[in-house]
Amino acid sequence: MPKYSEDFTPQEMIVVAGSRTLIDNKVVFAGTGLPMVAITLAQLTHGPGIVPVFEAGAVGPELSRGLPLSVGGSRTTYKANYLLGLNSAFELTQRGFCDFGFIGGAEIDPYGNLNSTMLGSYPDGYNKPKVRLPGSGGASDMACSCERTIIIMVHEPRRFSEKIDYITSPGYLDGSPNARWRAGMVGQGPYRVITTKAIMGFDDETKRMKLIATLPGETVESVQEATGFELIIPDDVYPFEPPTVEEIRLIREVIDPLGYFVKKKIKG
Amino acid sequence: MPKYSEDFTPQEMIVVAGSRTLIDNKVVFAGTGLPMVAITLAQLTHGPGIVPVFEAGAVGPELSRGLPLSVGGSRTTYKANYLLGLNSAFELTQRGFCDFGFIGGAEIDPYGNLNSTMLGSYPDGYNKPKVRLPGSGGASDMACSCERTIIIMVHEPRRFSEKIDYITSPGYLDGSPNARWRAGMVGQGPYRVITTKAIMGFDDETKRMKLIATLPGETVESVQEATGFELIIPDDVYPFEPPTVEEIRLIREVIDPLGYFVKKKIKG
Amino acid sequence: MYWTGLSPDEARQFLANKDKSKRDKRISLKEAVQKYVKDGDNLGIAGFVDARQPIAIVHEIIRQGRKDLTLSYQSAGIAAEYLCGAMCLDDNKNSIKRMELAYLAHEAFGISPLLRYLTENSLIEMEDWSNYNMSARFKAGAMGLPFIPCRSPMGSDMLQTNRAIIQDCPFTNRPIMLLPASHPNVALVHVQEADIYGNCRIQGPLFTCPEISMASAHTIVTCDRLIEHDDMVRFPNRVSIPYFSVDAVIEVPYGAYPGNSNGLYYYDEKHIPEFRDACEKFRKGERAPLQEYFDNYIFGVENTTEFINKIPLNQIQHVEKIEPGIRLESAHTVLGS
Amino acid sequence: MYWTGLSPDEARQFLANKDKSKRDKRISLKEAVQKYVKDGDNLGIAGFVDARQPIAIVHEIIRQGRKDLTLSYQSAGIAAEYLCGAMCLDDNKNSIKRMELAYLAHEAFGISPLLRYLTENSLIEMEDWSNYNMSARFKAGAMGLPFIPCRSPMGSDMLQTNRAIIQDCPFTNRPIMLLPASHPNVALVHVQEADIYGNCRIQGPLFTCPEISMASAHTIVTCDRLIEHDDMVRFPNRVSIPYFSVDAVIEVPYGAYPGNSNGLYYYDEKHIPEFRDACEKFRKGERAPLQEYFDNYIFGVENTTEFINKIPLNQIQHVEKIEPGIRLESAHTVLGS
Repeated sequence: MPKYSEDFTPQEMIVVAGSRTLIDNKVVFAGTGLPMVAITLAQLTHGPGIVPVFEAGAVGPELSRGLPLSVGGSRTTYKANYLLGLNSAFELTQRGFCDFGFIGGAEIDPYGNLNSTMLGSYPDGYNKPKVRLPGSGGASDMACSCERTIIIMVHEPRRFSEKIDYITSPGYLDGSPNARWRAGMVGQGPYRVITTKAIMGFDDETKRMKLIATLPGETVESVQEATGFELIIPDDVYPFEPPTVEEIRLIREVIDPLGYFVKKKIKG
Repeated sequence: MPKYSEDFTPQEMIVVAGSRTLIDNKVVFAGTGLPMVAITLAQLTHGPGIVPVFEAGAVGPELSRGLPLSVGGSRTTYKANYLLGLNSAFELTQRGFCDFGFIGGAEIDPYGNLNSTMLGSYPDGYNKPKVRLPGSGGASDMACSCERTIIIMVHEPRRFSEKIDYITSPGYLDGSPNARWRAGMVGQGPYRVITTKAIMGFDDETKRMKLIATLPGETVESVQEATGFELIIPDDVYPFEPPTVEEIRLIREVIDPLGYFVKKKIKG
Repeated sequence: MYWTGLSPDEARQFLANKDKSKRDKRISLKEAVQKYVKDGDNLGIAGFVDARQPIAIVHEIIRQGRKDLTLSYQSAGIAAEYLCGAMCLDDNKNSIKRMELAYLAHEAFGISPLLRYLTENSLIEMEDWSNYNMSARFKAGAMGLPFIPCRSPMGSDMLQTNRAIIQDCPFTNRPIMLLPASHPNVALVHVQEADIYGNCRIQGPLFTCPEISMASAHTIVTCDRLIEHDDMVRFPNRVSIPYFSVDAVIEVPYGAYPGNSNGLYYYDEKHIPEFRDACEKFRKGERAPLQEYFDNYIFGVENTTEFINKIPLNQIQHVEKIEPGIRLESAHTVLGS
Repeated sequence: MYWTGLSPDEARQFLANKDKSKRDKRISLKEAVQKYVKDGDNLGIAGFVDARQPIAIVHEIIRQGRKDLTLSYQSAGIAAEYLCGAMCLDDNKNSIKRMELAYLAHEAFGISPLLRYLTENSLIEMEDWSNYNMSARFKAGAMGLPFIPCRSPMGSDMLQTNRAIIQDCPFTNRPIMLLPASHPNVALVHVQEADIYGNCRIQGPLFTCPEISMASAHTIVTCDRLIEHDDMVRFPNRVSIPYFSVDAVIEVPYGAYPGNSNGLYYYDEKHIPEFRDACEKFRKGERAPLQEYFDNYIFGVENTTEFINKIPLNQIQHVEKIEPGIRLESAHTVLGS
């Protein structure tokens, strides 16, 4: 019986949930930030055989030299099993070598489409965004071509929206049958959405987001309330097992002691 | 005043003519066989700055470890300035990095189109060739995408034919205006044809082969007689300067002492 | 269809006519920028986010001043931020007309304040792509192809405003995306090691550096150290950019500082936030810190050596020391002067 | 449109479902061929002409016997010639149905007698391409693309009978050639060095080995020597094929003999002509020398060690000694058993 932590932040909870979602011995394409932390945590716990891939070129490095500040930094390259550049990393993905992609975004819709480009009116207002975000980076490529994607989000009503301003990284598009296949994509699409409040998946039929588990301190109602569209609520929603003392210790002391990605405090 | 050799074979004459056609400091994509010998001779005489490229991947090696038996062999790689594989070599060529390509074939037509695939009827008889030749290798790629090509041939009437059985490596196609450009090619096409009997070029207008110089022991008439189609004979055809004693010595003693490519005797 | 930089046919023609001989290409950075970087150019910015970006070259461009630039890159960080900052401070001296990009921000160090400032005020034209798209566009250019197919991000809104085309694959009948090649006028590249002819040996991720160089009409390379040619060609499989793709090579130690140069120095976790904070203040209306930053570290110095001299020595020693257990891998002789 | 081997969508599906974990992949060559090479398969043959061809693997296939094979390669030499010879001697045991190729011959050692024999007697189906075409077809496969554009050999008669398509480029309106991807069922690859997980370090020209491996459903790798994993990943930029592209790895010293393995042994200028002469005699109607060659060197031995034992020791020492001044470049520890 593991000892559960009684003191953890929402971001730490996300990291733990992300880590537990990963399966040992799978190839995981890591987006920047929390995904890198979650992969490292999984490697240190149940998934020592997880193979991280970084878009700047590194495949399967040891992440034992400190948390990478960037998916292109030196710490992604130590003892890598292959190391060319962006084209090679994305080609491997397009070919089918990456089981999971691990990405984030600023906005998400019920079909798992993500926005990391801009807030405002598009295409009309493309040259006058309300808020300009950093842009796709490799997230849209991962969303299309990794076999499955895991999405990490901060859970706020304005970020979960029936209609998002811009689709950067495609999920199930409009949710119509075989929408991804018809659009020309090769990956199967979003697998899980992991937030500060819940674990969600997608309905097999409608491809709309459905609740799978509530995180500690949350209820079905509190999750729905924080979501800007209606979630599918199946009968078997369960409470997610809280972070263990060991998981939190690993995050704080081993993986991100300086709090680069796992801030001590988080809004929302 | 150089001392001329009084004892050389037709193949040695080809190599000398090929070498002298090359310009110092140019990038030359080398086909297998005599082109490799000619490039090495040029490097040892007037063209120390010639940069050889080999289709298996090597760019700019020193050819000081013996004549390569293959464009993919170890001797093409010594102190190379870049060394990946076939795709990289042909991509560089397609991009425009190769000033000259140096190729051969079994048959040639008046427009510099070359056959190295099969003798017989095509496409009907594709699966029942009269003689099956080795195939294109990289020659057709060089013919299309090097900026200019230099062709090396044995000069026999049956090899110089108004109509060849199969176009492996395109020259000026049917000779019509901008035929290469319209076909989608990027290189400018054949520059010289060097044979055991003559140096030839192409008429600017008609793109048909024209005589430039006769090799020692040959006349305009003897060259035309050995050619299966009518050559353009301009007024300024001149006799090519014979091989020097030094050139022949370099071929025999330094470059191909075992006679791999420069046989001591040659038919035709 | 329009092309920025060179069209595929222009790029081929330009390279076909170019002198590709193997010659000593050392020149001062000042001269290199004077000779190769023109107003209105499309600049291919190598590196990735804040790693191995061509900081020394960008500082020199800013000192000289260039206008109406198009910046092409997959993911950029400080190199692009510096150019944005120069434009923010004085767009009569430096200006960006357009960016073709996948991402501009600093990952762990935060978003790009000046991307927000310039776009939200409609001061530059944007063309959004994914990282793979921009990398593949440079690759198509490097391969001498007018376009390259790609399977992402089909379904994304990016395709509404960029130049990608979707067509049915003639072999499978499924839709596929075609990306137009990118041929910048000048590639700006920083590497760890180069020889005097321009051969480059990159350690760590290659990012899209070889492709950007080979796609561009000209390439300026700065290197942390010049090494003997014989040490370069002793390991031909490790040459990342061949000499004939490079026009100018300049030894500039710390040429990617305050970013990461794999095997030599890590990100400066003090200096990058110092610069970024000044940018963030500018975005919020406070101009002075950014002006001071530029006056102190860029306009107030002649070159990268003087810039580095302004950084406390222990800070430089720190970024060298924490570069995590990875040292440049091959034997070499540093070239004497 | 038809596909040989896997179609692009099948190839993606197959790889998506495949176990890509990092595990010890050592297995005997006999088992590897039994497990992965099936009658009717499309085999991607790595190497280039007579250099670094998968000779040990091909000998084992011939001993076991496989029928109706499709061979895909850019330029092959002895590996393909051996398979042709096995078919010539007994097409109930070994047979080639089809070749997708750019070139089959031996450069300085002469043409391929058995290519002439089989084609001039209409015994195999041919699809001719250029070297760049076949390399780019594997590359498209490795990139997960259904096709890749190419600018050569436009204007060639090859296009009348192969599956290339010409269309107008939607960006430039000039014609461009599209090559369908190649996804063989099995890639046969010989390299100098591998580790137990399948990571490969190739020295010298890479030929099209990485692309063939990554495009194929399965890859069998033989290596002249197995090295410690830590020695492999100490130089990540030198890994040529990543482990997850490889299914089986077998240490077979001289696995490319009598061909060239860069850094280890040169072409055997005695043995290659000995084999080729037997082939030439077969073409001219004399069967016995080829039968004797196969009985002696392939059917009469169990494996490559026994094959090499039949070659005079001084001949082996000679090909090692004349390998011209190039030795494998990196420090390594040979893996103990």
